[in-house]
Amino acid sequence: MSEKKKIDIEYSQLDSERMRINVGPQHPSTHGVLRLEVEVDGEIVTDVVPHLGYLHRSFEKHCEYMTYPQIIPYIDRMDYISAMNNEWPYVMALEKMLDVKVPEKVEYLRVIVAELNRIANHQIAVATFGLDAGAFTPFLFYFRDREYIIWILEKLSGARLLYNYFRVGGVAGDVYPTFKEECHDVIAKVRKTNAEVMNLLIHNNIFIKRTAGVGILTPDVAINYGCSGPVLRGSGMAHDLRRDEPYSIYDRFDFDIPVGKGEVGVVGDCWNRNMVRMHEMEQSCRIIEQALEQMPMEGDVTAAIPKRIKLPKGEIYSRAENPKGELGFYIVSNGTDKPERLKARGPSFVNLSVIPEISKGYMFADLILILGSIDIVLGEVDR
Amino acid sequence: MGLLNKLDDPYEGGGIVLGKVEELLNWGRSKSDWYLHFGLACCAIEFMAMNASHFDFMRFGTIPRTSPRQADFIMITGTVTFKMADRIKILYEQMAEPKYVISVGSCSNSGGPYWEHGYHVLKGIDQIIPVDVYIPGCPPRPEAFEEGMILLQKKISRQAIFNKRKRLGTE
Amino acid sequence: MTAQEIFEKLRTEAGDAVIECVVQPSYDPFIRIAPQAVFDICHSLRDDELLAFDYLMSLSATDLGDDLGVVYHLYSTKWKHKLVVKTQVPKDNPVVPSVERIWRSADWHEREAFDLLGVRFDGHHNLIRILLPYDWEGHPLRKDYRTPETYHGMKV
Amino acid sequence: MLSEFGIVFLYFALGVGFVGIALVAAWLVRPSKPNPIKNSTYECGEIPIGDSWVRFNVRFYVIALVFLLFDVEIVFLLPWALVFKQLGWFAFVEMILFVLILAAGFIYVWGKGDLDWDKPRPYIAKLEDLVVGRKKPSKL
Repeated sequence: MSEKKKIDIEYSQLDSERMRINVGPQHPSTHGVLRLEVEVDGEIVTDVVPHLGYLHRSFEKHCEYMTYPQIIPYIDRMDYISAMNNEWPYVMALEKMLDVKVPEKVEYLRVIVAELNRIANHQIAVATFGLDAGAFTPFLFYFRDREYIIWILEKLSGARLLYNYFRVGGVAGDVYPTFKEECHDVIAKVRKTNAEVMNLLIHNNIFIKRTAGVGILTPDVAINYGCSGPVLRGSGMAHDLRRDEPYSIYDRFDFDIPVGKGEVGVVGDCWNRNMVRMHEMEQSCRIIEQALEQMPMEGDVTAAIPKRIKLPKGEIYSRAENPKGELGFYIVSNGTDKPERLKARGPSFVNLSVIPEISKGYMFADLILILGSIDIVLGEVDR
Repeated sequence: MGLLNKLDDPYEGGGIVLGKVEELLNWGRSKSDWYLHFGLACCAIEFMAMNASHFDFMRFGTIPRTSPRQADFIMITGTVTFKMADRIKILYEQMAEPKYVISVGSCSNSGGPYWEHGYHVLKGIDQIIPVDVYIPGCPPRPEAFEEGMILLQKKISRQAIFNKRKRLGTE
Repeated sequence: MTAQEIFEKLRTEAGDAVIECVVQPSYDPFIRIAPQAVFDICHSLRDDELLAFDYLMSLSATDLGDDLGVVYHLYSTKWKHKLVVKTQVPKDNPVVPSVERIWRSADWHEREAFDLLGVRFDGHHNLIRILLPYDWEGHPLRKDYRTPETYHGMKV
Repeated sequence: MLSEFGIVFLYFALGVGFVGIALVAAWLVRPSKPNPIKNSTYECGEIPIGDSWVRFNVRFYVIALVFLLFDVEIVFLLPWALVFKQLGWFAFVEMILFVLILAAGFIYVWGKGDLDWDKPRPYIAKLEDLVVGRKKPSKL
């Protein structure tokens, strides 16, 4: 009797056509106006093509017409979630070119304000990441706490979101009397909420099942793609400008660089990137506390601001550790008070270019999670 | 039975509310209009803070809807670039009829800080879609969002549905 | 290693393709190289054990009047040193070999340089506009750029 | 007096009427200004690329069949469940037999693997196939 051939058709061998879907500019979870053209086979993502430029506001063209101090509000509007950190590399570059000596009090104030903004940025990052995974409560917890931070920054600079607070050689507004107490109790609140969200969301079994082992990015691919910030540190690479290239007075504080260790899932997956952000909030609290103790209270913050800023002819590239990664400014000056060319290297723009590599083969819902774990903001991607 | 003898104090124990059908319809429409959930730029972050528990945008009866088919009004929160303008035109057309537009922030009102050299920025959303309420500010404070929302509700509740002459007057 | 030592090292290897090393006040020290040797020099910059520039910080294009300049900012995560490499191409045929195959982060930076300044990178797998709409004419960051009157019927 | 089926018809007419009035009233009152863009499919503000009538994987069809099968089983179970007390032992055993036959079918389908869904096959990017080789370049 002829040997009955066992027909075992593996489902994936049955070729089915692929459908192209637009996770388009108007989508609840693209963190802004980003279009992902996704090629889907059933439910498995086979290819992702990001389309950018929906928020390209011609920032670099503006820089050629604006004088140096006038550019600071435009820089705020690049990464509008952490506006204070944006201004720092730009202002440092100008101070290095003009070699302006920044008073101690201003340096401490800049560190405190930048770290507060880093906490606010990570709060939004973890909150929207929880939203992408379907958890709504951390969003409400974190936005309630972010309001406390926003009120402090509002009392300092007058604005809630886009501060225009840094000046070359100083800062705009001085410290108000109850600044230290409010910072301390905001840090206490942030720590309490972090502890709550740690076991509410981060160690929640459903969240772990959804995010562990998804979107794995190996360190050498991350470096080659130029990733930085929590995306690179989530893959186990301890590269942080505040430690490797200490700018301003970061060498006076002792804090450690959280790195994805893979307690849950694989190193370099969504869960570890998110865990790095949670730890970084704790490290920022430590930095703020040390800065508050050592901060000299006397001295005028606007003393060292030069009246007229006219840069000598030259070029400079300065970078700083933004909450989303390494923000760099390449300024070409031709001796007048307007830059000839200013190129902004935004961390979100570079981190986003990894998406096509790390989202192949996952379910469609995981693609949304991978995008949330990269934590991009479109103002910086499209500039 | 003397139902109408309580005419001068209609709510005192009577439980009967007299009014036009328009007012009833407009009351229903204005107090529960859902908006199309999408954010463009910095105003969207203020809008998220607005949606969170501290400012609680939902007390105006608004629910974020992600598809234009179920949205009553659209909030343009952020800078409108040309590449995005075509998409917003499509989204606006795909919304179901009585639809309204709130333009949030000086970027979508008039191009904002990008009006002078913004070669890729649309100078004001009213060039492509009719706008009902403008909210100034860059980004506007959440309280300004609430004022914009109240203005929209006032506009909706003043609309006349059946009386053609009145509708042309107040539109 | 400072820029001068790297310059000597490259000078011995690449010969005259490495034109000069400029160290001036208020300038980041940079090395100027000939455009056609970009790929080989960058390849050796990345793979050489002593240099190990495995992190391309940023690739930017600048308009230098009658030339278009391309600037590479490199960083080494191993030796923690930085380097700036510059090259210039005439404006009428601005062609630079693409380094996309050496550092993947150059892919989008080159597309943006092409989009905003019109520098063409040959060897790039899909050199199309990245920020501006695909049917936009002109390259906005050039000094002689005149913004169009209308786009899709909307006034610019 | 209305017959048994008269009541069923009345019940049916009431249902259709209730839904019909609501739909017709809505159709009368709502404003309708159709235009080509409004009627096009909504895809996040984009013009859709390609169409959605593609050849799906066959597992979606198999799952639909298996669902239909067990749905019909429930339709038979429902009336029986109402009156199985009066029907006595015989009807009870008969229905259990019916359920067992279908359970055998279910086990077969499960064993054959028609029910296990498509597992994600993550592809982890390796640097070698992305960039030019890592070996030291020959003398330039």
